[in-house]
Amino acid sequence: MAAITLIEALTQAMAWELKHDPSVLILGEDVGVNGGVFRATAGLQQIFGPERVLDTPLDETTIAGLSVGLATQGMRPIAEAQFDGFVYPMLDHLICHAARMRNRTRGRLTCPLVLRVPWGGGIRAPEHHSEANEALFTNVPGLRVVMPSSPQRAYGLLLAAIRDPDPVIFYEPKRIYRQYKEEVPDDGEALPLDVCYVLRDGSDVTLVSWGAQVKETLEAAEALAAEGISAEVIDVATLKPLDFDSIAESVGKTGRCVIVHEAPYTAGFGAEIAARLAEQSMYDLLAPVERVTGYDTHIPLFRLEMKYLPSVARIVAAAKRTLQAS
Amino acid sequence: MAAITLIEALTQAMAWELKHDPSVLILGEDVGVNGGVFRATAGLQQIFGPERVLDTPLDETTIAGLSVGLATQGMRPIAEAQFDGFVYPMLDHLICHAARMRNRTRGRLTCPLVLRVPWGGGIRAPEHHSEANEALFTNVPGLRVVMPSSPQRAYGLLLAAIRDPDPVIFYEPKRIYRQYKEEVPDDGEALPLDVCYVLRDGSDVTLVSWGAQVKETLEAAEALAAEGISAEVIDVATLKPLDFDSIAESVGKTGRCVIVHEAPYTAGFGAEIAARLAEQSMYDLLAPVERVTGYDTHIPLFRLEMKYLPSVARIVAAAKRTLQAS
Amino acid sequence: MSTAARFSIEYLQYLGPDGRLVREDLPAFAQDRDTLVGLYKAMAFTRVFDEKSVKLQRTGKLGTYASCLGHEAAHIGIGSAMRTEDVFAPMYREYGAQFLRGVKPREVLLYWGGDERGSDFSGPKHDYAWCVPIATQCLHAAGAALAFKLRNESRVAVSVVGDGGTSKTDFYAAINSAGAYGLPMVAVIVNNQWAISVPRRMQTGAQTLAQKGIAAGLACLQVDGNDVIAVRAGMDIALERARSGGGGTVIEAVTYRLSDHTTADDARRYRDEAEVKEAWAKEPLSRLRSYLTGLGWWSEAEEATWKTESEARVDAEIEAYLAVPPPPVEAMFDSMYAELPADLAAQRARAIAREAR
Amino acid sequence: MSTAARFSIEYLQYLGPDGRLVREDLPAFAQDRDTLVGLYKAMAFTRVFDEKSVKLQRTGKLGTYASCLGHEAAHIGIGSAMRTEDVFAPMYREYGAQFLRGVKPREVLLYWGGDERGSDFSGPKHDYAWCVPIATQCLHAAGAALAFKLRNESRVAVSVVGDGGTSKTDFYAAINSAGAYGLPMVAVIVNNQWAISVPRRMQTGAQTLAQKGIAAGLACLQVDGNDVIAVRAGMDIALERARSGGGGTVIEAVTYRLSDHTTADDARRYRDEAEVKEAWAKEPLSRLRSYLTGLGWWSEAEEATWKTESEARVDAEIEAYLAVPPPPVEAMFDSMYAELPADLAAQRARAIAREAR
Ligand SMILES: Cc1ncc(C[n+]2csc(CCOP(=O)(O)OP(=O)(O)O)c2C)c(N)n1
Ligand SMILES: Cc1ncc(C[n+]2csc(CCOP(=O)(O)OP(=O)(O)O)c2C)c(N)n1
Ligand SMILES: [Mg+2]
Ligand SMILES: [Mg+2]
Repeated sequence: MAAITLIEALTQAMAWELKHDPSVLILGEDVGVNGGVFRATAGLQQIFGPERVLDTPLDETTIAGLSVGLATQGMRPIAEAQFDGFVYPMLDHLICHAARMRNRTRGRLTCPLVLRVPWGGGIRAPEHHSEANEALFTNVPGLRVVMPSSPQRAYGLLLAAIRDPDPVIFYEPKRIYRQYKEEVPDDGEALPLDVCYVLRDGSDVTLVSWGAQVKETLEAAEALAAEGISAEVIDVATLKPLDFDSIAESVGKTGRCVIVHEAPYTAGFGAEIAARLAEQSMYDLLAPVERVTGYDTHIPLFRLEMKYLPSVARIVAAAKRTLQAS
Repeated sequence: MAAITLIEALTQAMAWELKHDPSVLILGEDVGVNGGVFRATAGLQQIFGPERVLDTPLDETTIAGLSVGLATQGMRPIAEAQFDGFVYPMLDHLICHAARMRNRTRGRLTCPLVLRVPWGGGIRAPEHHSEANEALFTNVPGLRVVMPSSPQRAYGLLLAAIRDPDPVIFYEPKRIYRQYKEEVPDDGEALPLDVCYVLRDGSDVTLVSWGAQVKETLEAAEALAAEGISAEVIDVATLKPLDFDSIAESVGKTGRCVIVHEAPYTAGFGAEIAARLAEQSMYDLLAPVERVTGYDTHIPLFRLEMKYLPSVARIVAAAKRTLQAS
Repeated sequence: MSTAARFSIEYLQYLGPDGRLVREDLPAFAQDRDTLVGLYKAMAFTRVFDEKSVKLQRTGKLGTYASCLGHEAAHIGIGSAMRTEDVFAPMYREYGAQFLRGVKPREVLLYWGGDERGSDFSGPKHDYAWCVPIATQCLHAAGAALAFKLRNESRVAVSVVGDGGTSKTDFYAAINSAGAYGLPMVAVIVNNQWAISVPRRMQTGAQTLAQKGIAAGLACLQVDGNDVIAVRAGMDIALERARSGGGGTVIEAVTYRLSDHTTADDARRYRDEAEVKEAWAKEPLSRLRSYLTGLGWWSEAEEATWKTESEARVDAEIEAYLAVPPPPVEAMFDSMYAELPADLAAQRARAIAREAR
Repeated sequence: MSTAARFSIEYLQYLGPDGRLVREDLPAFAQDRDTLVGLYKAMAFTRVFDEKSVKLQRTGKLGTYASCLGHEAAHIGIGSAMRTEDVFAPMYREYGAQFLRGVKPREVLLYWGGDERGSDFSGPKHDYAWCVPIATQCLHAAGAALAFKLRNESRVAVSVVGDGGTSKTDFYAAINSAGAYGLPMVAVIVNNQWAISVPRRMQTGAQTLAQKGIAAGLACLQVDGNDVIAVRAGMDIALERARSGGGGTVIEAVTYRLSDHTTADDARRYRDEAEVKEAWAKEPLSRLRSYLTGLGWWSEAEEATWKTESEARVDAEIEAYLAVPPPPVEAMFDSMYAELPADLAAQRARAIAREAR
């Protein structure tokens, strides 16, 4: 078994499901012959045919609306948004229909669709190609929001998302699509969609992150270890519904928490985690919660974008602040 | 000066600006002859003519996109979304263009538009007519999000929103459109867009709310007072940018905070306030923060909707919990 | 200049407002007494239902209700042409079509009565529920049609939008998809001249709404939407085309909204009484009744009997509706996900506990 | 059936691929040597700029870049017909049109070089910047046109979309608004046959893209997008119609994308080299050059001189671009709002402090 990248793990997961479930199909712009602008669906149309992997007209409303139609009639569409900045025209169908279909009809119609969204900055792309907009979906009842940060989790979580009977927004940290390889057995084993992943045990401070920032967060933990500080690292991975218990448990142990995300600070999903700590873990906290995030600005075009994204240094500094507190 | 309702105060503010600023215009579905389905623009087309108050084709993408075009070319459009549940098709233009135009062009083009959104449940309306989706906008840089809760604040904040050189999402709590009357001098005086309003002084617990729930929150404060508990009540009113200092100051005094909102619990805007308390007011807090919110479900159709909305009893209970804590 | 393409929009009408045939080549179904009387009865029943529903709302026993007064020919024409296995994606006032597909009047009332259970109706399980966000249902129909095409099923998806709905971008997205993929779909526009207070002419510069289909490369047809024979005939052509692999059709059924937009609306604020009066002269029931009576296929006695029967049936449905107890508080949670997430289970428990207090 | 409406789509072409006139009734501007040579020079300059920009990207000195190779006639035809006071709402590759409006090549490069300052360009202050979310610019143009109409200004808004962009709902919303309000707008479709890897035929079932305008009740025209005379003539007609209160026009300019979609794309993955080769035979520069040379209005010597001159100008622009220092970190904050909110001011201060470390 050869080691593969995160994006190859996604391709592998989609190929598995296309093969094993005839109701699965892929649709999106350029997902067919071209295999997607990031090559996530590379080769799939060639193997499974144009009736399983469909190019769509250039319209995101169309992609979302057709997916709702397909999903409610027995198909399991995997829709691709070409970039994070193009999900907005999809929101109406996702929020008003995909998320509501089951509840609206008391279960008569359901909407098992997956929307794959290449997510985030740091790849020197043009405007609207670098957005971290996961918070958009987290206040919407009826959806699941998932974001893997490793090839193995990409495979297992995407399988789970496709098989889930409800709509899943599946964010893919594009900056780490090809960052490193990992062995990912092609065994069709899905991961649970309702747990956080503890990636590193620690006792002094809990670092919570998701997506591409998991990389910087792990590096920060390494840097802290070098200074004798033991950081626990949690990859939230399944943002909604949130497995807060895992986070609370860790903070119960460490008493300190730094939340790291790429999205703007105000009302980013980090706010929800910090809020729950303020509600449910108040007595465990030995120091104020820290958030290391993007600024409340648009992510700049690429000459400045690395100054916008949370850095290892910022995470380390925040962790140290929690240790210096009281 | 006759006392007027919240919705009449909005009409009065729009009439003032239409009269004093020739670049102001109103557009939306049924805003013309019909005066809007809620009658917010009643009479305005008759007074100012069909070139100042325009009915649009039935498409929210159109309303948002035309507004961006108008605003960037020297007009000051006040767009109306007929109901909260119909803002989703507007998001692309609001997020990708209205919020970004100034930053994208380094100030060459600007986008001074206002989107008025009748907001929230409790009026026995059909599906999609009762959403509390303000959190959608609060993670988006470049926007302002405002929500008045009294006739006077409706007048002053809408004037400020129209005059603001940047895009403002102006939520209107429709449940209290006609709930009570207040004297609102038609003097063209705007209110600041970056402060919270302390509606009631108190010393034991801080109750923070906005929009329609300000009513229940004030009633809860009254009920608490009857039991000898002194609650300070803050109407956030300007959600974004957030005036956290006012909240922090109050919690610095009371040590306790209950946040009340109608939107679903997870990642509602209450999360941001609780998060900042966890970051910046940790040492002031004498009890865990409480959030009294809608459930993480869709607001049900009207037979059940009052069971979904935060009630006075729930607010009172939460406040008491903060007083019993530790 | 040379000409790159040419198009024309045909108009179909059989029965004039006075109940006389304007053309003689009647389709077979319209030469069959039972069929035609059946269409009339369905239309008349729907009108009785509508009238009683409006009254029910006025007495506070129903929420906002969208009347279908004047649309009966359009709705019955659509519903009668479809097969059970086809998928129907309605907007919100096509009760006539839905009754023919098995939806019960009490379910319509339950929906407008603020109870989600109305949407778990007795019509085909695959039909869509009422759709409030204008025109979004058209894309669901297109998606359904795509599923049929991919699975090689001989089924058609039928969507309905209003004149206002044709301005909504989803309508365009749906017909463009139907054209791009060659989908078995019929996109019906029920042009009742008004979108709440906005008249048809303000929606678009297009001469006809049927021609919107040209943008998508679809077949286009305009029919007299007050003539049930024309609507049904147009639907038959379009459904047959779709079923035989010929792709999608846009049909504009030209009719008139004789009622307020909904019970929350007051149309006198924005439209001329004279216009409404004129429209009454073209309404769908009376013309078909004259035609049937002229043929001797229907009589005043039958009319009276059917009216009484319809009223009794509707009254029984209203009784049944009013007897439905409110849902328990946990109903809010129980259809949110296939399996209730832990978070939500805790909220559900708290909600139940609050009720108990 | 009777006919409710009829339409036809006209096609306009003057210069065949071989540089010979296919019709004799040349518009006045095309009979003027200076004008026609000017158009040619602008096209040739744009091609030089494009070639050098692609090379610059290959050496890592530019981010992703969208080439305009093959689109020169369409872009120059558009740009040359417009007036300064008109508003241009481009997509992202219409540099030729923008140069004619005063945008500097260095500004185009700055934009693709990842620097917002490129969008604060030297073209008309009211022109829109490059627009990434496909077709959204069309609605901004419609909004601008609405402003002109309301203020009684004799100005026109011109938007450009691609063949792919015509599927985007915003395009439909824009043309429908133009029709509904009778706006002074020209919606140009630059149909280059491909939307990244998706061919024109998969976007829509419509025979022509020009006919999309029928759905909105607009005038429609298809032109040979490789014939600058046809593009300019079509634009002149449409602009004149708009300026004189005649409303909007949809123009489809039929051309071909001779390059990859952008420098991030590899078109060999999805399209036939033979097709590209065939398209080269119809490309816009050579046909106009032959025609001009045939008239004695242009020579090989002039060609060589112009090429040298263009290269020097572009090289100077590239130098200027490369000399722009990166923006300071606070640039991220300073154009967010007219006045920096307190919250953001604190974040700005922290960002500056972090830089100082
Ligand atoms: C997206 C959206 N915007 C606005 C509304 C409010 N609304 C409900 S019905 C209606 C008018 C619909 O007119 P038309 O499409 O002609 O259908 P009709 O009601 O006349 O049958 C409007 C604006 C809505 N339901 N959805
Ligand atoms: C809303 C949106 N979706 C997807 C994209 C990604 N994208 C960029 S260009 C392009 C194809 C555009 O094709 P076309 O409209 O024909 O213009 P062309 O590039 O061929 O000139 C796509 C899909 C985008 N920029 N915006
Ligand atoms: Mg209508
Ligand atoms: Mg193209």
